[in-house]
Amino acid sequence: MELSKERLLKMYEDMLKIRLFEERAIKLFNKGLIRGPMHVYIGQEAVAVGACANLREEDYITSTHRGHGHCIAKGGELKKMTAELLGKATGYSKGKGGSMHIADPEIGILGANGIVGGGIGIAPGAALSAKMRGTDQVAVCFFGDGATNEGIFHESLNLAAVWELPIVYLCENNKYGLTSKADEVLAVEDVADRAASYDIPSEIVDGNDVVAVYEAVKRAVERAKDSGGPTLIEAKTYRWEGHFVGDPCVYRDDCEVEEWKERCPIDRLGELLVEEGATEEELKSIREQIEQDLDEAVDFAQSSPEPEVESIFADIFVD
Amino acid sequence: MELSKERLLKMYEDMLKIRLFEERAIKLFNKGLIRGPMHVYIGQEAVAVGACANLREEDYITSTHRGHGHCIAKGGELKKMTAELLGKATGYSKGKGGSMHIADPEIGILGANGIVGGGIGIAPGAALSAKMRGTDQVAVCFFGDGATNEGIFHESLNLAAVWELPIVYLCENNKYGLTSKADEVLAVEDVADRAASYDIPSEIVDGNDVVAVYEAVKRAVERAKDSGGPTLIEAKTYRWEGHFVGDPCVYRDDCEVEEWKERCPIDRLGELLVEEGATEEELKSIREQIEQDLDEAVDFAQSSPEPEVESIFADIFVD
Amino acid sequence: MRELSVREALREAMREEMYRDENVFVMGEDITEHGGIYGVTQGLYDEFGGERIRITPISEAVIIGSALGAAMTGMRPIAELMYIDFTTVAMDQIVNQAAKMRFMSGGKVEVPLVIRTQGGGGRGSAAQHSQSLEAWFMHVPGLKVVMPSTPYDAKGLLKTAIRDDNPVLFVEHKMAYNFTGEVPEEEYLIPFGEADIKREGSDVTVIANSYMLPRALEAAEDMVKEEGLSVEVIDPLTLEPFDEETIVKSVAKTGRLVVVHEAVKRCGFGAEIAAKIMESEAFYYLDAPLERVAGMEAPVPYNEKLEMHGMPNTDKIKAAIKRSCYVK
Amino acid sequence: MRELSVREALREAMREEMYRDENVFVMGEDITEHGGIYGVTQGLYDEFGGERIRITPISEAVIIGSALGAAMTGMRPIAELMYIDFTTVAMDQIVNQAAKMRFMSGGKVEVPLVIRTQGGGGRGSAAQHSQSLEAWFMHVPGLKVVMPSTPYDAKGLLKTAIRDDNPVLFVEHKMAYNFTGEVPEEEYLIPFGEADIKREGSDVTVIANSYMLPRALEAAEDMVKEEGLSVEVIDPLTLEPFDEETIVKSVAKTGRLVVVHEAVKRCGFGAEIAAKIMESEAFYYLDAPLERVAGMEAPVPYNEKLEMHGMPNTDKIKAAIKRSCYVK
Ligand SMILES: Cc1ncc(C[n+]2csc(CCOP(=O)(O)OP(=O)(O)O)c2C)c(N)n1
Ligand SMILES: Cc1ncc(C[n+]2csc(CCOP(=O)(O)OP(=O)(O)O)c2C)c(N)n1
Ligand SMILES: [Mg+2]
Ligand SMILES: [Mg+2]
Repeated sequence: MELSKERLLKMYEDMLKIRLFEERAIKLFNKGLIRGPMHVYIGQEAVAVGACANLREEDYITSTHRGHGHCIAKGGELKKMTAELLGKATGYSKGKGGSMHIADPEIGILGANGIVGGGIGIAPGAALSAKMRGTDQVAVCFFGDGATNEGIFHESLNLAAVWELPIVYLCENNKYGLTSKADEVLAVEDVADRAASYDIPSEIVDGNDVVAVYEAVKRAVERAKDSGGPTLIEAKTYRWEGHFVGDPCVYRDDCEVEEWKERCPIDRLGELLVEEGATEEELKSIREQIEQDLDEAVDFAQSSPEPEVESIFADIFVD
Repeated sequence: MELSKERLLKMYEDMLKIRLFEERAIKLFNKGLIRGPMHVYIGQEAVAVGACANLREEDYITSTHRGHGHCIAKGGELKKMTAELLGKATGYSKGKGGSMHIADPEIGILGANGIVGGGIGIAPGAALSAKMRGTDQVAVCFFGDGATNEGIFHESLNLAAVWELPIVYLCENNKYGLTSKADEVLAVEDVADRAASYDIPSEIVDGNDVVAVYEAVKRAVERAKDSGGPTLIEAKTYRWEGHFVGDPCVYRDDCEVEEWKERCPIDRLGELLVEEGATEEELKSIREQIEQDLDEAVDFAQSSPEPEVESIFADIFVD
Repeated sequence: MRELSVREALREAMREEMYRDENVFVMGEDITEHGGIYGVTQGLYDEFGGERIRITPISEAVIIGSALGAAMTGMRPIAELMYIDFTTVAMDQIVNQAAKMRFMSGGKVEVPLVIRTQGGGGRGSAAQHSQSLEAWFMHVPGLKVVMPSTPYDAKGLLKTAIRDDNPVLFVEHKMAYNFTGEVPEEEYLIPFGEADIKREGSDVTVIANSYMLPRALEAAEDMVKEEGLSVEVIDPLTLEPFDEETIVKSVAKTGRLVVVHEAVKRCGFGAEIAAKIMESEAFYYLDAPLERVAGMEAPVPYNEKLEMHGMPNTDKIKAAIKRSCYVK
Repeated sequence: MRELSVREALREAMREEMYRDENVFVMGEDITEHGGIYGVTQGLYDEFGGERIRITPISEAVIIGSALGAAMTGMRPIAELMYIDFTTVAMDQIVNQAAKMRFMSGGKVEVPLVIRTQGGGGRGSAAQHSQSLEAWFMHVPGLKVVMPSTPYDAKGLLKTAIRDDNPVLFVEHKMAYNFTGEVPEEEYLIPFGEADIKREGSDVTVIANSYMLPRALEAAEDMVKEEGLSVEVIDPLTLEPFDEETIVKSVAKTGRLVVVHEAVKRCGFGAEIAAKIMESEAFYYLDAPLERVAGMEAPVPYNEKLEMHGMPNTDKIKAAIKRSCYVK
């Protein structure tokens, strides 16, 4: 095991932070405090965390409609995220963006995105910029299986391959795109096969195994920094909740969900940590700390002011 | 040789018809009688003819900005084509479309297209329609190497694969997309490799060998009729002229052009025909007949009336 | 008479047309078991099966492209784009292909294609899921643009759209699916290009459609009570073709015109109406300048207060009516 | 003063800005050896090399997407879309991403992105290569829209666009690249949002830009000679931001307004100007209804006579001026 216990504990903490954040978000949503569609990341935590464990603050990510996990894994602040979900002036986007538009460019988060494939178009630009500016920054582009059927996926990978950009394409194949089963709408079983269209390396990884994700992305990031160009990684995973909060999930059966719950990425890492010598106490205290941080984040968000209505005209243009 | 001498002669005639049509078109263009950009098909004749030799009137094709050859191969009328190039009321589109919009839906030509990839989006719809109506019609979708970098290429092949549509995707890889060299902008050497993204069969064929094209498309058409779904065929070929008439061709050198001229698809078929017992006389008389038909077509076009200006408001909607 | 919701009315229109004509079919994302993201196709998959209620990949460009190809070759597809905001990934196929195909071919093809989509704000869906983009499509010759508000209109117009041999963009509103209203059992169609006077009045004309129509009607009600003003409210129903005559006649009577739309004001359809009015005899009847009540010139914000601030509402319509009538 | 063509002026603007700021670069199809389909970037590839004059695949959506990503992270890309008609394959990245990114992030990002493109008819390029679509982008908050006509304006405005920290759609005209005019050697910038009075006059105001500007000026010339009318011609230069003040002032003086644009009349920018005029004090100064001279409501046809018939021209502008002034 290359990863130290400390690093594994940090991953555990981040994954749990995502899980618990999403649980809070669902509660807030069900209380009617969150508007619009909200997509939670529960079940997929190992992907965001395993990937971002390879990144520095200055590296970039682009995210999706299901973006809370990516944001937390890249270092996003719970307070600002929660405040954004509640549409508050103190939120990441001053309440203008909501769940699908959380961004923190200062730490390389180039935005969640409401358009399937939207971020896939943007990511190679960040990688190009890094390359042109001569830095060793890399970009990780997160997207779902469904997004790989959008034309922009193809254009983006082709461009990145031709320009040999420092970018990692990370597909989270959770078997569904909204209500459509991947095998109904996706012509290949493994998205990774699509790398052949761009003559780039690809890898399939167990998306519920944070260490496996970490290692695959590590190889890809190293390749990227080494002027080796893009890599396509497919992480096989599953979302436990519906597509959006409130989804009746008529398109899948409960057994499937239960099966995947048994492969919980967080429990799995917990077990590994125990093997590595972590105590149940340690893990419990991590959880408690997160719960406390989340209490604070929710308090912060709830007690924060709404934006002034005049602010609708701010932030459209740089003056 | 599965193909009879008669069929080969017909192919020879069609290929020569395309070649001589394009030569006339260039002359008319240089006389200032044709407006807008015009893209000629010289050098690629074997692809259109080899492919369309497998099709019946009721089968469909979608074409491109470089569409004259496809149109002739599918049975388009020289008079109406020439008249359209000259913008006359007797042209295929009554002078409204010009070179990039020749269509003859009655014989399955669903249109040339000014948008790179435009027809790639439409073709699966024709195949779907055939399938839903329970006919055994097939669609052949022509496009260039450059077009395979447009997102619609990807969406179309994925859809056709998932729906198992009776369609043949026929990429004419002529090494350039306008002024860009395929290897500068296309991440794979062989477009055929892109079939892997859709789990469909593919084939690479010498696009200057009409018999090879014929046979490859034959297999694909049979598969399509047999509910075997789409095939991607890549025909390696070359355009002798510039991208558009008037192109200074600064992006390629003359040697390359000369090399490819030595692989002239028409001469090659001519030689084969001679081997098969055709006489030079026969071939000559084919040429003479075509020249005569083209004389007539040009006369027809030139003596045809211009459309009435009021006709600008006709043909927008079906009343 | 029985009451239906807009959602039910739309579903019934498709159902009836699918029984009437076997070439009619529906394709789009999530329209099968789930019944579409706003439930419009619910039940149709069970009734007609996956051949005629076709789930597609998330590939909007080829959804429209393949629907177009099918329409050119004998079918009558209804293609659903989940949000009008997603027309942006299918614009070539809508604008350069479907709209112009007949013209470019010199009238050789027919394109009986319906694109159903929905737009508008009000649910906190933020900047990429709340736009009102109908004006873009009005700017494209070759497309018809339909935007119903009531269940009755939704059903009758959708049936007309399905029978039309031209590409029709049919724009629903996410907040209007639950609107209810009377819908007869008997078959009826609503012709394109005939505006509907939803309420007669003599002092001022208000044009409003989609989600804004009920707001305009409410404002009209209030104006009688509060100011004794008699407000005529007209729903154009179809933006292309556009029934200029009914509006000019109304303005000839009232001398005042307020146009309401949710889309961003700049270059929205209110601008076109302003120009049309100026170019018509109505210009000479106008006793006050035209008023536009429209979406603010900002992306749609997530926060509810901000979002509501940016959208037209009953109060803003009332204020515009009063300005138009020089009532303080 | 030396004379340049619009093509040369644009090239010079890019060249100067690339020397001034190493983060400025150009990307697009066919812009290297060939110098772009209309020759605007000719020579720049030799001068700056393939890193800063980047040829792209035929992938317009990711051209804009990656330019946006680069703009968000410290670069200042100029992305070329060969024809404005091809914005249709990149609309999501332009409209949902670039235009709204700053707003959606609550002002956290800057998007110094220039999208250069060209549009318009006159060359027989037919329905998919001849559109004028600027009104679409005016309808999208978050985009600036620039449309120059003269070499002087082209250069000064493009330099301003490159230095602007917001997404700018810069629309050239295929028939205007050879227009020549004076361009000083010294550096200058032209601010956005300030219309330019190209010719002063007192009887009627004509608004025209891009390829229509010379037509309007010619019509103005003729009107003096033929009818003794004094025509003021204004080029807005930027459509967003739009200089309403200059136009209102002019109309206050002349009492008459003719708007000329090549785009399809319905929902073109002339409609917006009509509405703006109605909503401003200018409404009260108007002595005649506004006239629009615009593209006909049809796809652009290939045939020359048809194409010319569909486009505005000097005679049509003259006729509109005369109607506006009630001259028979
Ligand atoms: C262009 C576009 N089309 C459709 C949608 C609606 N939509 C939102 S999420 C989604 C499913 C995406 O599936 P996938 O990429 O697999 O991501 P997942 O939700 O599984 O994380 C769809 C269809 C959208 N937002 N944008
Ligand atoms: C969407 C779009 N982008 C760009 C163009 C301009 N254009 C016309 S043809 C062409 C090259 C196409 O290359 P390829 O597909 O290889 O076909 P070929 O010309 O080689 O036959 C380009 C870039 C266009 N017409 N449409
Ligand atoms: Mg998924
Ligand atoms: Mg090519």
